[in-house]
Amino acid sequence: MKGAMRPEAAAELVSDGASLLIGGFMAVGTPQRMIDALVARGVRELTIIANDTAMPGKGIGKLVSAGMVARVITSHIGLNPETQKKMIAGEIEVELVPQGTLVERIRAGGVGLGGVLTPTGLGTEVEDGKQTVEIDGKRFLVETPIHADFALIGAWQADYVGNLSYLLTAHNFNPVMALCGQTVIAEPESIVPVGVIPPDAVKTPGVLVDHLLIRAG
Amino acid sequence: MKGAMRPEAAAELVSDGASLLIGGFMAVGTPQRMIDALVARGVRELTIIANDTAMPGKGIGKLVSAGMVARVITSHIGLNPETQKKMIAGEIEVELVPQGTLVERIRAGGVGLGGVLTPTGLGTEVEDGKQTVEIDGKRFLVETPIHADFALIGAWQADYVGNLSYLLTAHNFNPVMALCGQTVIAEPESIVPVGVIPPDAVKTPGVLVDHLLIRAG
Amino acid sequence: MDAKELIARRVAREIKSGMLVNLGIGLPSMVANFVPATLGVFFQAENGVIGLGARPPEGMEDPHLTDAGGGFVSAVPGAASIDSAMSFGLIRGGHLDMTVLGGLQVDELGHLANWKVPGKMVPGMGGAMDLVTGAARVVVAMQHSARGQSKIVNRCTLPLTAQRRVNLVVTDLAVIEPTEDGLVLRERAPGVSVDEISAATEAALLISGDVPEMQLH
Amino acid sequence: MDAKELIARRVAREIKSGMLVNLGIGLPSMVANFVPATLGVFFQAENGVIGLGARPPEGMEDPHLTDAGGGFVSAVPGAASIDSAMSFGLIRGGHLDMTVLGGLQVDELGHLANWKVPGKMVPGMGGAMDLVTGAARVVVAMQHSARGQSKIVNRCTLPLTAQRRVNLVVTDLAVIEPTEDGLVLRERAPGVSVDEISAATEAALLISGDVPEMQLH
Repeated sequence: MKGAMRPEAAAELVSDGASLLIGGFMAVGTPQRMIDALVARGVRELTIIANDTAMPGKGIGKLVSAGMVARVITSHIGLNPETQKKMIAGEIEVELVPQGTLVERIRAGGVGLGGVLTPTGLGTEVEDGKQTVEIDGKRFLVETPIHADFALIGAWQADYVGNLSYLLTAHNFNPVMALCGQTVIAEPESIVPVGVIPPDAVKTPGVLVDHLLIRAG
Repeated sequence: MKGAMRPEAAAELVSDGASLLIGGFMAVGTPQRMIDALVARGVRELTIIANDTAMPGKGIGKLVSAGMVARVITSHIGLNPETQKKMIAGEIEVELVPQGTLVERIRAGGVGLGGVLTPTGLGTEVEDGKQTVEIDGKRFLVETPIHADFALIGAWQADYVGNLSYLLTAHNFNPVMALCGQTVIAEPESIVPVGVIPPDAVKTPGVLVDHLLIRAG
Repeated sequence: MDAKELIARRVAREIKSGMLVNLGIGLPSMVANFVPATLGVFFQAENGVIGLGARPPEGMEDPHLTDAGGGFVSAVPGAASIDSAMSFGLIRGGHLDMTVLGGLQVDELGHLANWKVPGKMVPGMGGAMDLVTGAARVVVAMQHSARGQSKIVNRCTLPLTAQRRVNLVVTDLAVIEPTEDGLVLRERAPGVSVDEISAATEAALLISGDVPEMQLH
Repeated sequence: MDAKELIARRVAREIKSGMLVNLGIGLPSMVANFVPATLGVFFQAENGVIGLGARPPEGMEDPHLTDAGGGFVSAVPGAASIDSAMSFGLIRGGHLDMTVLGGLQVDELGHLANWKVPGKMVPGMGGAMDLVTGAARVVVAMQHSARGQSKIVNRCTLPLTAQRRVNLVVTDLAVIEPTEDGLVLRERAPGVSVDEISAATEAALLISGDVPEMQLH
């Protein structure tokens, strides 16, 4: 059984230089109150691992605009011109990873695999500097696991065991990232009593979740 | 939109020598009517990929007892003495695979990965003859994907799009196997009209399912 | 009819009954408007839904249901929510029948470049590398030229998206099929001559017999 | 008290508040009976549930809710259904706080053998290799001897389950902790002397000072 904490208290857990997995896809499914609390706290030199950096003023875009981000591992920054500008100016280091590879690298980190072999990226810049392995006469890239200090998860319902469910396209990276963060902080839209989420509707078992944010004021 | 077929018609699709992924764990979640139809049809020399071979007279145990199985890729045969006896007599070839490796190998086959790197089995018989890869100074076994002609899936609800949901411990290998079979045949306990299973309750999207068995008589 | 609508209407004819199709953001997403509902096609948005439907009426949008560009969408009956691991499992695993993507360049080898203009524009590959690597059929939907320059080139000068040969290129001037022998000119846009197409194309085109006019949906 | 109950009661004391614990089939599964409900422990059954509860009253069993041995169980409030990929993701990824497994042999290196007696009994490793590789803490619960032979040996003669040193061995005679220096005798069973334990043990035991009697739950 877990208590639920205020976003400001959760943001206190995050120090300068921390690495954060942040759920969401173009800010859909991103834990918004947690991000606002991080901006208010003003931590610096963060490494962000996320599908995208949303757009200025939205979701992860707020962290970028606030100058809190040193490094991003992501698949797409096309809709956030600020990220592109800061990258070109050398203020943010950006590692671009194919989306399907990104999710498998995070999953590998979460489920104790040493990596996965994927055909994606072969014969492209993504192959540069990477180990390859041949299986049954076919070449594959060795893609290594991602680990991070925190996973910040946007969810739909939670209970006080920490079980989480998600809605529609707000699933995206959240269930996989919840496997992977050293400390997992979940921001649900609502919290229901234990036993109310049916076992078959739980997408992230509560044993993975360290902290829950309280309901929105 | 898919029609639903009788188990006997589905069994007709399976020829001698076929490889079958079969869902279930000690026969829980195993497509029972499909297995009975296969026994009635009497196909031979099957390769079965499944967590276990259940026990005599139950689930996959029926295929073993009927002498229809030439090869098994599985994690556990301890509760089926017939499988052990036939293995020792050389009548069935058994490849034993750690359960977590088995599910990742099936998943890899289904999601287009060339394999996964796992620490499981290092320093044991499971390592014999396998490629290893070093990642950040740690050794991992390269475990290769499994592919099969058919996946036979036991599900709870289906709709006529082929969407599937599962109950409790009857999930087990089913959702992962549904990603992997060349032809996927699902045996649901009930079939409901399209639109009745909420999108968030679908565990196997219908696009993966080729054939549905009609409801039980 | 403007160039984009022409392209979208022609691409729509490639989509057959019962297919699972992924449409990229921008021009490719317009294709859905011209696919007859009677075909029973399922559209996948890689951010997390199979069974993407039209934008809902004003006031009925839901922030948990968007396409990969972040635009509001609806879900058709039989839709399924999927997380990013499942989404790219379907894509990489060959379960996706067709993807339609925008392009910056396609060359005589059928290689596509569509994610980076070094030093100028680096949106990132998003899901494109997985889509081109994994989809059963890859259709590129793009304008024939940009700023007076042919986008059908001898060899891509921009970074490749994958080493796979795409299946079809549809532009406002032509339908071109990359083959082992080179780029075959299959169709002309209405009112456009073969000579006009050749003149507007950097790459060599293979032309045999009469080249018919595009049929449009 | 019989030997098995003694072992189960002693192992139960290793389980702390809020842990996620996996109990093997057979003797280890008895441990749950002696863990106070007030601890808020979650038991995982690797076949697919977190929050395993006691066997339900007669007539209320459900064929979709069983433990890894196929026996009927119940689900506690806050339970979650998991498929095999998630189940072993939790195990391999280090999310499981403790596993309790049976053993055939444990040796001076702390290596466990528990899945095969070549030529005689080949049940398969099931989930044991992943559990021993991945669980934060591995406790072996087994009889000290079988057919007059010590199961605590110099070097395992049976095939290993993993190369990882297990954390604790609990038998009907003793509690033994494998360490870098060797097997440390931590506790004696009630009424059993250190000399009796040494005499019944093939491996050398490290003994320093008074060896206390086991405390039992």
